[in-house]
Amino acid sequence: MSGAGPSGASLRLEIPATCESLELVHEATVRVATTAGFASDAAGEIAVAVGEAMTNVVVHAYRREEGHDIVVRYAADASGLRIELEHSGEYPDRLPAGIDLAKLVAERRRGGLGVHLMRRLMDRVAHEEVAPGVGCWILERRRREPKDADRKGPDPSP
Amino acid sequence: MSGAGPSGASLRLEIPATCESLELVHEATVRVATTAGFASDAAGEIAVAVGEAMTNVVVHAYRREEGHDIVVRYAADASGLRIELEHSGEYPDRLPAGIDLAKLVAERRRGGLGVHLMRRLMDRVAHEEVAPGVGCWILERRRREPKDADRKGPDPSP
Amino acid sequence: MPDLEVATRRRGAVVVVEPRGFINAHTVHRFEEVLNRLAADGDARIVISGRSLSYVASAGFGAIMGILEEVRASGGDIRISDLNATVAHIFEVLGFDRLCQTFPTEAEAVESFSTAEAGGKSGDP
Amino acid sequence: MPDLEVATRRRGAVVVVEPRGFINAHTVHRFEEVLNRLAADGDARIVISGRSLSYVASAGFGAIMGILEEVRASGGDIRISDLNATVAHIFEVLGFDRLCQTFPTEAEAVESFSTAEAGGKSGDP
Ligand SMILES: Nc1ncnc2c1ncn2[C@@H]1O[C@H](COP(=O)(O)OP(=O)(O)O)[C@@H](O)[C@H]1O
Ligand SMILES: Nc1ncnc2c1ncn2[C@@H]1O[C@H](COP(=O)(O)OP(=O)(O)O)[C@@H](O)[C@H]1O
Repeated sequence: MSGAGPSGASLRLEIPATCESLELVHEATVRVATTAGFASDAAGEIAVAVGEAMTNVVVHAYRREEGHDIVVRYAADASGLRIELEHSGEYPDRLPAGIDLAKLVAERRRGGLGVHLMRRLMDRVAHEEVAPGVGCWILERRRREPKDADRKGPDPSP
Repeated sequence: MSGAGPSGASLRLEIPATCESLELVHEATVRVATTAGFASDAAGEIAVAVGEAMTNVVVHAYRREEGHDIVVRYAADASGLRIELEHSGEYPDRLPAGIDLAKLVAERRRGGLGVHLMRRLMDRVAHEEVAPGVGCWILERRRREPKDADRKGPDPSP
Repeated sequence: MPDLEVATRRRGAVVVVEPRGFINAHTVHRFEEVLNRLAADGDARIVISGRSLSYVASAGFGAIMGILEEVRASGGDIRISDLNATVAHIFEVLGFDRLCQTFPTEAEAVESFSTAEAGGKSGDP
Repeated sequence: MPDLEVATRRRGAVVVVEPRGFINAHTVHRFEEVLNRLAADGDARIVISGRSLSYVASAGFGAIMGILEEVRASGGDIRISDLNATVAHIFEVLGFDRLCQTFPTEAEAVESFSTAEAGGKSGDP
């Protein structure tokens, strides 16, 4: 068992990698972020970003196959909140680039927004190979003073 | 990573053993129990019982010391839901016996209800030494047909 | 979204305490503070309305147990109203239904203090 | 407590869709079914009321993207109302505020279909 984070907002969650698990992770994320001092708007946004990463794992990494787990780790400190989602499914060589919403609509696409949304809601989004065959989404959100002034996030609008 | 439970309602949670963590575990328990098919009343009761076990760990096992973690594991199957809470703090040789509420009130006691409440809400409550120095609360609640008919639980009223 | 806020209001000689949120070992101190202050001030006729309570762990019942004797010794009582199904069930399995009277509504609980000073029968067993 | 229920109601020539709960990859199929059925039936004037929505993941926006061209091709549109702060912010960072008009209230969104047939400016940018 690892030690608790400085603000008490540390948590490790191991859960079946299914869409059914998304809401439990959403609720846990809202509570961890709130406990770590984020306002409820910001906590909701962080939870949506974590949900996008988890959906990516369920849908793309494990292709909706049953029987896989995902590990979600939260760590809060004075600078902000970091969330890692570890899995042993497929992962992309590089993250999808920015999106062209009008083009997606013209093509009647129903997806392609996930990574883009994560990037817009978080200060850092990365996917790393942390061990052979083990991929990890890393999401970070810094505290903003005063009270989330820059609500648009750090990613300049394309 | 362990495999998913048969109904998908499996989860492993590792979290600082603090009172602040109680609500996150409560919410997670409600969701796991609901996902496992329990009605919302029953899910609320199971979550309260899990909260009592966790409070016992925070207050009695770790005496409110900081820096300790607790591991909560959920496993659902056709017969019901089993929750284990593992810790490396103090644990009792045997569980406290039944309570005399009038006597506790006369003595102006503000506690002593925790284990009793767990027993009344769950079908099985036990505390075991699962490894040297590692204690584990085990709580089980069976599904009842039809729809939780016997809401009083299995423990005969004292 | 605070985990627990405890509102109080006066209804004649009765004080209504309405905890909003949930009561567990983390939040109970706010509930306890309010009850202790009422007991210390001699505000002995207390109705606890469960209308805005999502759940109560044993710590919340402990807070009531801790002042019940004192309140009754000064001629008052603690009566309960508006419990949701989960809280009502916990109330019952702990035996609190034999310790404190419960009523379906706050109005009935408040009214019970004027009709009979003490020891009436439960309006909602 | 269902995760998502999707209510629909008619307001003149407009259909109001009110998803209650949250939309993520687990629940989106119910939202998608309703939108697809409306598009297939030629019910092309659609207002999505966010009044009872707690949050929407990208899957929910995908469901709208998937039918928007078809709805517009048949002379209709999808307009949005009553977004909470979190949903409004996600709507904006995805660029949906440049794709669909939003309105503070359902009544204004419904009304907008009778004042200008298409392409008006956003009432709540
Ligand atoms: N883990 C992954 N493994 C393989 N391909 C991926 C992965 N994640 C994303 N992709 C590719 O990038 C595209 C966009 O991903 P994403 O932004 O998550 O959109 P979506 O919301 O549709 O999943 C996907 O359609 C897929 O082709
Ligand atoms: N883990 C433990 N270690 C040591 N003593 C314990 C432990 N759990 C319970 N006890 C003893 O049993 C009593 C009753 O416990 P419990 O039913 O949990 O009541 P409470 O709600 O006051 O914690 C405690 O006051 C304590 O003396």
